[in-house]
Amino acid sequence: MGGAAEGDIALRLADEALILDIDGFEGPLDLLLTLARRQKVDLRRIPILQLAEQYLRFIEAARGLRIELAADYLVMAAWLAYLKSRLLLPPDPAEEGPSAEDLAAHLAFQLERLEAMREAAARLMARDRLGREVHARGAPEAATIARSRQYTASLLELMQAYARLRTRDDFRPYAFDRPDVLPLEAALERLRMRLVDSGDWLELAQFLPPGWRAPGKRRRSAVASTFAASLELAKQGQVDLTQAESFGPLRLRRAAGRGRSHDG
Amino acid sequence: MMDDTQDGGQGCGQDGGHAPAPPTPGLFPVPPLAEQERMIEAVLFASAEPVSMADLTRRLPEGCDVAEALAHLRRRYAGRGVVLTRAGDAFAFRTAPDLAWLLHSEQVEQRRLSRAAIETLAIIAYHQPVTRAEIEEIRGVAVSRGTIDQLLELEWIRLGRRRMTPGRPVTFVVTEAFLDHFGLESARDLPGLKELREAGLLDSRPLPGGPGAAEDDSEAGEDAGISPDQRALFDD
Amino acid sequence: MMDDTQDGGQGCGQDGGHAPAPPTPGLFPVPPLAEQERMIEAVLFASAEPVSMADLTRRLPEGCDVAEALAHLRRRYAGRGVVLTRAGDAFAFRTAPDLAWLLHSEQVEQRRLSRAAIETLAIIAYHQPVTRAEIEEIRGVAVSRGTIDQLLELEWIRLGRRRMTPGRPVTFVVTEAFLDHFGLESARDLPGLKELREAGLLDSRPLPGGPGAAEDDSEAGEDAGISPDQRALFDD
Repeated sequence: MGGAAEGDIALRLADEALILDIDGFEGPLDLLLTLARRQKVDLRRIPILQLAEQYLRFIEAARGLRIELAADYLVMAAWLAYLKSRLLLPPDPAEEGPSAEDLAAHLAFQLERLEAMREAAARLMARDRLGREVHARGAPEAATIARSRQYTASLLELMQAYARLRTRDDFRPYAFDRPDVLPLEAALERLRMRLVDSGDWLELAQFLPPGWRAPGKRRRSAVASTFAASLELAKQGQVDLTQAESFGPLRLRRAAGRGRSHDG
Repeated sequence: MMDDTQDGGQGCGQDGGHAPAPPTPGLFPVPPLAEQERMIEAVLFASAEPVSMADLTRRLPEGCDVAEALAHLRRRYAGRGVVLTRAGDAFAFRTAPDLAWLLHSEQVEQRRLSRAAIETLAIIAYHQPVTRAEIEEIRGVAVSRGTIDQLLELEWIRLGRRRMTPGRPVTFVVTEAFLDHFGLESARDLPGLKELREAGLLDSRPLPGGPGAAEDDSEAGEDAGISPDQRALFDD
Repeated sequence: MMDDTQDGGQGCGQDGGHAPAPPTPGLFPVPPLAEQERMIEAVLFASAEPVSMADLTRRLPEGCDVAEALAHLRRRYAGRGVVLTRAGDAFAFRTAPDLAWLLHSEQVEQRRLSRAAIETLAIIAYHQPVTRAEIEEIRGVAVSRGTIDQLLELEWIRLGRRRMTPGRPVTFVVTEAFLDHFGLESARDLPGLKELREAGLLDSRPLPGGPGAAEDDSEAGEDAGISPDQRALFDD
């Protein structure tokens, strides 16, 4: 029993070490492959059930450490949990689609294929390469061979030119829409900065950014955002709000005893 | 034979339009093979980039046996400090790899490729023609911005034919410049290609319901395995 | 002379850092003359400039007889398509003078296509057959005659059928030469906008609903999300 518990601890520590590397992984398949390699068995004979458990334990450990994982890691976890349950339960004859064994075999195939591609990539990069081990004529005598190369343009340039033209159209309506909305964050930021400058009562309208004051859509958005921002700051105790009468102008100032410390 | 002479005359007329007139074929005898060899030697030596068979044929006088002259030239340079290499349908002189140590000072600074770019390149080379969805299926992650551009910019990959499946996705294939860079005569010479294929690791084997089975793949369903395009690329 | 020996030793040490170790001078026998010839052949071939005798001596392993190897090499290339020439104290390979005509036509200046030309070309490739008015509508500016002429001259575009609309305007389509230059099998293989975006080929300008949009805005702070780029866009 004690031995098993120790083994668990060792595994948990190993998982935590992996979690620290999470940014280095290129997605869940990469992580699964790393876990599989740790088992030191032929990928073709990898026990998928065990691998699924390892992965799930890993995800749980990451959660325990309050590490935020990208959604695809969680999607994989959900799928592996499903696979695991299907592998453990007797097959349901009514169920359609691939069997649990087929799914497991496919995952093993994916891992093996990814590993094979990595090895192929390494072998490719290790070849004698032009400009490194092998060299072209250092002083070519003809400018080029093809006459059409008088003017050059690459496919990438061509596609980017097209994309530039076409997205300009896509972009326009969007560009007209967005600038009419003052984000709450921007309003908060502006309010905070202004309140440090002055401890006097100021009307809400005086906090509107330049360019947002003329009547119209932009002003409405700026007023709404600035109002929401002032409520937020009032909640945090950073500003005092006052309104002399119903529908009268809203005034605000830095909460007493705040901000002055900045001025010394 | 009569037609040959005819065609020769026409072909030459076109070529002559831009360039100091080459010896007009038909009027002059075809140069002897040794002379053809010299000409190809001069053209290939003068260019830093591989020259295609078609280009060589166009540039040499009508009636030359470019393939034969190339074979002679290749034998002549076998084992020399400079060797005749082939990349796809094009030929170039390159320094012998065993002399790399001597040419250290000629090394050009090469852009470092990210791991994602290297893997994507290998996947395109071994699985070509391959769609973006397939690359993502194999790597298990989305193709990130910049990866494909970088490979296109290096001119190591280009667009292949669209896949004849719903959505008709674009495909990627490797280029002659790729073959030249990695010292490969053709995509069939990729290291370990045969073993990978025999192990079934180059099959596209989508599994509906699996986490990696992208929508595009389930669509591809029918033509799983080696597409006709791929056959054409590797088996010719 | 003492300095030369010194340099030779250092050069070798550096080279040994990668690749099959070069014979360490003094410890290993001098390579045979044929091998020295190969080495000089490779160095001269790969160098962008003629290489001096002193340089060759420094780069080759200690004890090589550079003058003798050069003489051999020169004889080997005598009468070939490429010859070993001497200019002052330096050596280089040059095309045999009698074959200069083979290269003559290729001495052309390389220029990048203007932005107007590449945009026009892109529109023709994506929308062919397309009329001039349509090109102008997509580009938002008039297409100058020169741009179309340049593309016609490059033989990247040609005239297509006339459009059966009032005025029967001419249309433009891309040519085989275009496909050749851009490594395409057909213009239909060009990726569409959605594919360009998915492959990460669009520059990082935010797109409607794109994930980048929100971040860009919050960064702009005081300016309430209007970047200079955007301003330029709706001011024009």
